[in-house]
Amino acid sequence: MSVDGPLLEIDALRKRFGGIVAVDGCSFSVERGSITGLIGPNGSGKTTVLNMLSGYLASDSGSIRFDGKRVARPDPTTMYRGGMSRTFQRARVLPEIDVLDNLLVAAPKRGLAVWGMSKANRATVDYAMTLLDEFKLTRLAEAKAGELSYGQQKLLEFATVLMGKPRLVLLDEPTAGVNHVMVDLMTERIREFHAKGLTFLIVEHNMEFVMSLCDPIVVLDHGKQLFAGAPDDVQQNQLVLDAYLGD
Amino acid sequence: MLSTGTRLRSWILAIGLCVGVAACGTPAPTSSSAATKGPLTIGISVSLTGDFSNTGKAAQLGYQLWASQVNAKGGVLGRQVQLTFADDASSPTQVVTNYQNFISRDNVDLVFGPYSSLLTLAAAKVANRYGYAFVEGAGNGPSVFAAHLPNLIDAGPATAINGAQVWGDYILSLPADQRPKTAAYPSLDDPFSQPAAAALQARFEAAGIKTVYSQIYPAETTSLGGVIAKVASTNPDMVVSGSQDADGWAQVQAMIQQKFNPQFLFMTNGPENPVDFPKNVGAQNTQGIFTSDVWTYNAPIPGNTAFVQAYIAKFGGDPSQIDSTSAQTYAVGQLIEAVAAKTGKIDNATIIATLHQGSYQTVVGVVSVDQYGAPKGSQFLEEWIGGTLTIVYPPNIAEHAPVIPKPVWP
Amino acid sequence: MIAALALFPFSGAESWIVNIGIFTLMYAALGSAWNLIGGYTGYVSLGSVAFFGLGAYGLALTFQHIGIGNGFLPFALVPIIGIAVAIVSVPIGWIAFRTRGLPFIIVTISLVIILQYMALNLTDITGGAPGLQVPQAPFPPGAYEEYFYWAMLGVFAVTLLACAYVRRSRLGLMMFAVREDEDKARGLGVATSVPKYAAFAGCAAFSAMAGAVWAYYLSTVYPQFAFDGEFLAMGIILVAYLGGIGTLWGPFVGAAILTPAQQYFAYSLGGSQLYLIAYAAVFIVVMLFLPRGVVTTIADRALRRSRRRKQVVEELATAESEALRDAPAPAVAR
Amino acid sequence: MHLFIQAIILGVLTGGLYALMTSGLTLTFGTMRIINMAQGVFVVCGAYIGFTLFNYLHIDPFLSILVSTPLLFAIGFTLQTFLLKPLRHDAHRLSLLMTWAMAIGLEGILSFIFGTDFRGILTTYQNSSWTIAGYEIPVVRALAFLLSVAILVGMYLLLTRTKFGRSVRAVSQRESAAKLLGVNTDRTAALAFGLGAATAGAAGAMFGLVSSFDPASHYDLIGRLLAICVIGGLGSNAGAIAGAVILALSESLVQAELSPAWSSVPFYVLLIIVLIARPQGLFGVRARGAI
Repeated sequence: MSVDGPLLEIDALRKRFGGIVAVDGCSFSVERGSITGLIGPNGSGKTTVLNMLSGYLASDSGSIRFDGKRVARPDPTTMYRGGMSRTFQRARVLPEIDVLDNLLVAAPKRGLAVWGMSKANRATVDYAMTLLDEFKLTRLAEAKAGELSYGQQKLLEFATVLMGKPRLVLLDEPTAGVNHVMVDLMTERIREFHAKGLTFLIVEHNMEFVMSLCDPIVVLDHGKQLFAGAPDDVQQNQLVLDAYLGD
Repeated sequence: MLSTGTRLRSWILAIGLCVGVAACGTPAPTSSSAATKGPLTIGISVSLTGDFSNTGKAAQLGYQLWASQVNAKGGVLGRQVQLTFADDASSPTQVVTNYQNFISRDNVDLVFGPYSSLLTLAAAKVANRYGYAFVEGAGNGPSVFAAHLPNLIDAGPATAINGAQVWGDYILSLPADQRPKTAAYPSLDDPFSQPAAAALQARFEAAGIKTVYSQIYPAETTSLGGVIAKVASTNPDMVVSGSQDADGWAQVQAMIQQKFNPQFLFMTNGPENPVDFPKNVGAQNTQGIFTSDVWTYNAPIPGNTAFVQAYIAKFGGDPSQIDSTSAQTYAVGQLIEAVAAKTGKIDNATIIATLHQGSYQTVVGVVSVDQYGAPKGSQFLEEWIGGTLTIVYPPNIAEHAPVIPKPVWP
Repeated sequence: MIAALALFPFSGAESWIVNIGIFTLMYAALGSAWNLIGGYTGYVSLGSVAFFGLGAYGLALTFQHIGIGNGFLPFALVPIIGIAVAIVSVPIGWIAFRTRGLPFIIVTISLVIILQYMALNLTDITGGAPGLQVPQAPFPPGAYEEYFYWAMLGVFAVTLLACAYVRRSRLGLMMFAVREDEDKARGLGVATSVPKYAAFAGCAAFSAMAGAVWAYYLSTVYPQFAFDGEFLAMGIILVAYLGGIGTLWGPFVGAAILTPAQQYFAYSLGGSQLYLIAYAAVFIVVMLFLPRGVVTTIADRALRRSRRRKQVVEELATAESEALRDAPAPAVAR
Repeated sequence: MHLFIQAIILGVLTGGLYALMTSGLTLTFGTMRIINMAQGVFVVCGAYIGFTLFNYLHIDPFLSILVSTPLLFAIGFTLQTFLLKPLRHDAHRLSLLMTWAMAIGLEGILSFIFGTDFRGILTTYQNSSWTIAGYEIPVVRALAFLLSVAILVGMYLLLTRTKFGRSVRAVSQRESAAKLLGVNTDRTAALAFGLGAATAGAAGAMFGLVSSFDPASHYDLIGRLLAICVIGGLGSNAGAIAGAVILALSESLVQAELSPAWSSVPFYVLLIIVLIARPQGLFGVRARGAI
């Protein structure tokens, strides 16, 4: 494992849907140990970038380097196992199964271990319970995930992707549709895991949240990087203001 | 969740028990097998729904007619005949259940066969386990006899294969210069027609009639245009169609559309239906088409006129609408009567032993079977002449001499 | 429960009841096998019937080509046929799993149609339309049904055991994840092809075993009913839906209600033309009023009564009201 | 060569009729995301309507389309309203089973009314054919083909040029968005289902002319129609037409040139190849289900 250089580097990423160019030669990087924010007006290609990074969408051209190694054909399963996991804009949990099971599914297991008699070993269950505890979901461990409130589902989804002990977590609008109590809880957890060495890339519309949490911030417009820098610089940059106000 | 699981299991147990009780709680049938003077109960499964339901109903009518007649005469050996019908939905699973129920639940005295060779086999095997005789009037495909069942007796004059041999008899009786030189054999993939056509093909080839086309088409084929186009391209003198009903109509229609006129056209099934055939191919197009049959309302068979009259009296309609399956199932009853008359007994062992020997006169002709219940006789040849289905061969029962060659389509 | 079922023939039940028991267990086994793929993994497959038919033909062909006698030995063959059909199902699954959702259903229907075609047309192997004959087992009349009953019970028990294993294992968890949200599961590191193929092959194996016992019991197989895409295929799914898909005992409950009723009515309402209409009516009533099945409905009711559940519900209520205080709830959670 | 071209003519003529039947299936799939397993029995209903009108009122089967189409529309509309709309839980999968139940129920009703004998409609021109350049073109099939094409064109215009068509397309693209735009999605769904049944009604009257039928004919029909849909791409009209012509052509050619026993096999082989190479079907759009 190389220790130098950024954890994630994307270079000249491009994607078109029919006649529309959604991502147009986008390049930026995520430094190790950072909480990088990814912002931009609607339709600037943030989610498309995220989908390509996490392997849900094939890029037309461009390259993705994770931990110094080029990822030739990203695929959700291998990306997750490689240490990069993501959440979705609209929380995606497995609604008809238990909250605890939602976490256990995400525990990395491969090969023969899949055919075991139990769902997970003791250590995995303990780790899952710890996470539930941290996200204040312990009492709901046996409820079906679909019965949780939307905010709880967002927390659960966040907790779930942590099961794989990732090195980079991509959060897609973690605060959208969530009340402030939960936003606070979410912020707290992000800081806590960040302190433990986890790197984040956060797509977000909530500017207050981004400005307080992220550094640096990458601004996308029309599918490419418009600007990247510290929160204060972003706020004062004329190009960024034009992009937001102009649209 | 554990407590829920336990609770669930008790619920399931409760439901299971309810079902069990319901099944066991059905009123026990009054056993009649011991009674010698009680009614003679006979269980019959017929296909009233599903693939075989057309003819299944015709089978039912024949059985019913026989029962009402024999009961009017005072029954079999003084016992009134009581028929029980069950629907098998043309399914072998259901047919097994039905015969199982007849024999081990209702303890009927006798069972008669269902319709179709496919169901006959599954049913006859159940009956065989219990030593029941299995006299049937509607399953004469080769697979039925190939199963070598000792309890099975087919109440017909001929098997499906032998039946069509009458066409071979006729063609080979013609002087060599009148015989067709080439022949085509388009056949439906089913247990009766295809083996019949194949047997004719083998016989004709041995006699020097060249085969120019021989193909089997699946039952689902709705359009036979392609088959007939190919047949027409080989331009045979004779077409032997191993057809059932609807596919036979489709063959004729395609021949007319493609203006293909063979000199000889024989179809194993289809044209023998005096109502549906002209209705579906057009009465003017029937002229000169041959088929073979076990029975028609005007066949000169002893007892046939009385049967037709009784049928019309009971069910109404026109004699030409009587399905030959009804006559065949009626013949099943006649065989039982014959056994009773000959031996004075009517148990299953006697029926099996008696019917495997000798020959018996029924409305479908003389029935005489081999050790596996296959009838040894053959059918008669019919031809459409002037819009009427006419018996033309063998000469001893012919109403008219065969008219050849077939005229071109009008 | 299985033990109770095993003792059933000793309860003095007559042959005809045991006969219905055999078909009930057959549907229970087929429904449970279907549950693996349709209920747990969420891929609605009409292909069970194809494997049922393969199992039936497998047994009949073994009789034809290898003299295996007609006593108890054929029963020993049943698991081997199951494994063989499971192996055959893998390449079929490879094609079918290129689709999902509704196209998957159609692909599995096509599979049944193709196999029926092959059974009809590969006359040299399958005997064509008249099918193949299997020698009758030489069991005495009174015990004949009982042996087949136990054989079918064995198939059902194995299927149920597999389902029970799946429900509490990692493999099952992966199946559920595929059912709930296959793409999300991929993003959680779940190798989704493992549970999919396991469910497909498992369903194939158990269906084939049921088919093999069925063929020996009827001692005749032919294409129309071995590959019956009409009643058998839909009957299996109806049984599962009636009992409750995704539950352990649901298919059994569904079969215990439906099969005796169906067989009994067809027998006793002999002359009725209304059989099809009644069948459709039952179907429609289940879909409209019991879409989640008997077992699921009862389980929910039981769950709602339990105290723990009440706590959860209260907790949810407070959390919900909290969430609603200042944030606009999204229109659809998922 | 003569035989080859004759087979192609027959195949294309039959394909037109299948295309019409399949277009209804495509329409219901497009708007409601359900596979209508009752489409086959709707066709058979149309055939029986044609049969009844011809035999009792001596109305030409091609004219009976004017009756069978609105009647089937009404049946479809009613069935959708009372049986499909109430499905809430797991609606997509349940609706498949529900339409299957409809198919079996309607088959039962047809058997009850008409019995289970095979029926055919025999008109005076039933067996006539035109001879063009040495090839026989059956009049009935040619007329059925032309009429099918005309109805397909009419459907196309209805879907592209009218307000109803716009709502159907809006619903098929994104139901939630269509709702926001003020489209009454429930009504559109019922209309679309009715329209799908109506095409079956029109096709059925002609189906009764070109082949004989019984109430159970729908099993075979629906099998073919589904296969056509998959090979062409679910929800694609062009795909339905292409699939139908491929099916009919391959059947007709193999039947004539090789062996009728295997007539349907090349089509299914092609189906498998298409699924392996292009799972979304020839004209289908790969679903962006991932995101």
